[in-house]
Amino acid sequence: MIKITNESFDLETELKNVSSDTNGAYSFFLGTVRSDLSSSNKKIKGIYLECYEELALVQLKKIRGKALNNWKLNQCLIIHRIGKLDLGEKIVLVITASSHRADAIEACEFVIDNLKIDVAFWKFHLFDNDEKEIVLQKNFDNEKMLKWKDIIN
Amino acid sequence: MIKITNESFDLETELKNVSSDTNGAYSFFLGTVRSDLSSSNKKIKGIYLECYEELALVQLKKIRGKALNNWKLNQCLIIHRIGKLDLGEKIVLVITASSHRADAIEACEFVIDNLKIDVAFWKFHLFDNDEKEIVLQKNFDNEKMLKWKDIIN
Amino acid sequence: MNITLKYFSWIRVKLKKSHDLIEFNQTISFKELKNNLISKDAIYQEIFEDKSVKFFLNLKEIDDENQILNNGDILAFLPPVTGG
Amino acid sequence: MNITLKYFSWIRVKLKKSHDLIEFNQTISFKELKNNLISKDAIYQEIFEDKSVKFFLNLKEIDDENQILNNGDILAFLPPVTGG
Repeated sequence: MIKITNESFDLETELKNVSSDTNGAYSFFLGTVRSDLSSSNKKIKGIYLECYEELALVQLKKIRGKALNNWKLNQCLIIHRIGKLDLGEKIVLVITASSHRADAIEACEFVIDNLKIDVAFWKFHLFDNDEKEIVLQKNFDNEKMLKWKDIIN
Repeated sequence: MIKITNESFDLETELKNVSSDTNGAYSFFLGTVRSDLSSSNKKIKGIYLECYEELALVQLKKIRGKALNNWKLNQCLIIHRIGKLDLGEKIVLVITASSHRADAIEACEFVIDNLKIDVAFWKFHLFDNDEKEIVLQKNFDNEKMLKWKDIIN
Repeated sequence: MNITLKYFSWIRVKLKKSHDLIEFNQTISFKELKNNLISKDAIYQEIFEDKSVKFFLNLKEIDDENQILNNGDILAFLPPVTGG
Repeated sequence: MNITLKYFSWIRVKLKKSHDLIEFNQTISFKELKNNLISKDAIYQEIFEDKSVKFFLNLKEIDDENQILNNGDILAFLPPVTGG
């Protein structure tokens, strides 16, 4: 299940979407809007998320497929918000469900690592006076993805 | 926050307990009752969780302390159910919250790995005729814990 | 033939538009389109020189500059992504 | 002096009780308690011979058999745990 949406989501509802008593382990990654500083040390008041939806859906499907192929998962759910988000709001949710925890945990980390560098979303910091600042990609995210190179088919 | 309880828990409520806009990343591990087979291949109808509560609380505090010491976490929540649980019911929840995802994800995995081998809970499989079967510790859980030996102080 | 250009992130901000519909009298390659755009507006020079920008033709990344564009194609300009 | 024994998991099931309160006229060591229990009931032989069983005195694991037990102490018998 993949969703790109303007609206927030509820963890219990999303858990129900992947629930089954064949699952014993669920790993969740939840990303939220952190009270961050701009490049010029100004406090942000929220973020704006731009998306090339048609492409992002294809890219998310591909990542989900890799997760399902490389780990023993019963379910893999990915939700990503777009548009304007306030501080503390939910941005992204990944849930992986498996019989055993090792698969669920590792696959969930893979999905969020891959999403960070390969899916057509762009973040902007928002400031009080309707000012925007483009958020730059972090080297860390590219480096973190390298760890999966030998694991993923 | 550590809780050992007879009652189920709600993911949104527990998220609120650790929410702050200094967090950008939350990692959850949720364990549930899997429709398992007994040692004699009989389908279980639920589980019973026994606990030495006074000791388990001390042990959980210790694990939580290690997580907070070894990773940059803002929060670490652990909830564990006790008593009789039906198929599909929630057993355990770990939430770690951090500014960045790497810390949250790794610490969450550490907590559940450590909990599995070092906290005074015991599982029993339940069958239709009030029969019980003791669940044995898995070698896998002890082996998985080894990976943290060089990481944790 | 018509080709839609879609701009994202700093490219959209810099060009002050999210898309363009451009017309050509004949089929052209990605490389020819690139040179055509650069000749019309110097901003494109910066975009095409930035090695971190990726180009997706009908949702597939372009890996050959000589790829031919067809009527109705959608070409997207993608700076490094920052979702999640 | 009184010592409380707490039994868990298969030990509780095997002994058919979750705890015992035992009385001694004088201080004893863990080792002496062990021998005393084994002499009263052969089931304890099995328990003490099982290397996977851990013994916690007042919530701390016993690492020395000669440890002295005191009045009011709580000694818990813990098979390998299986929570989570």
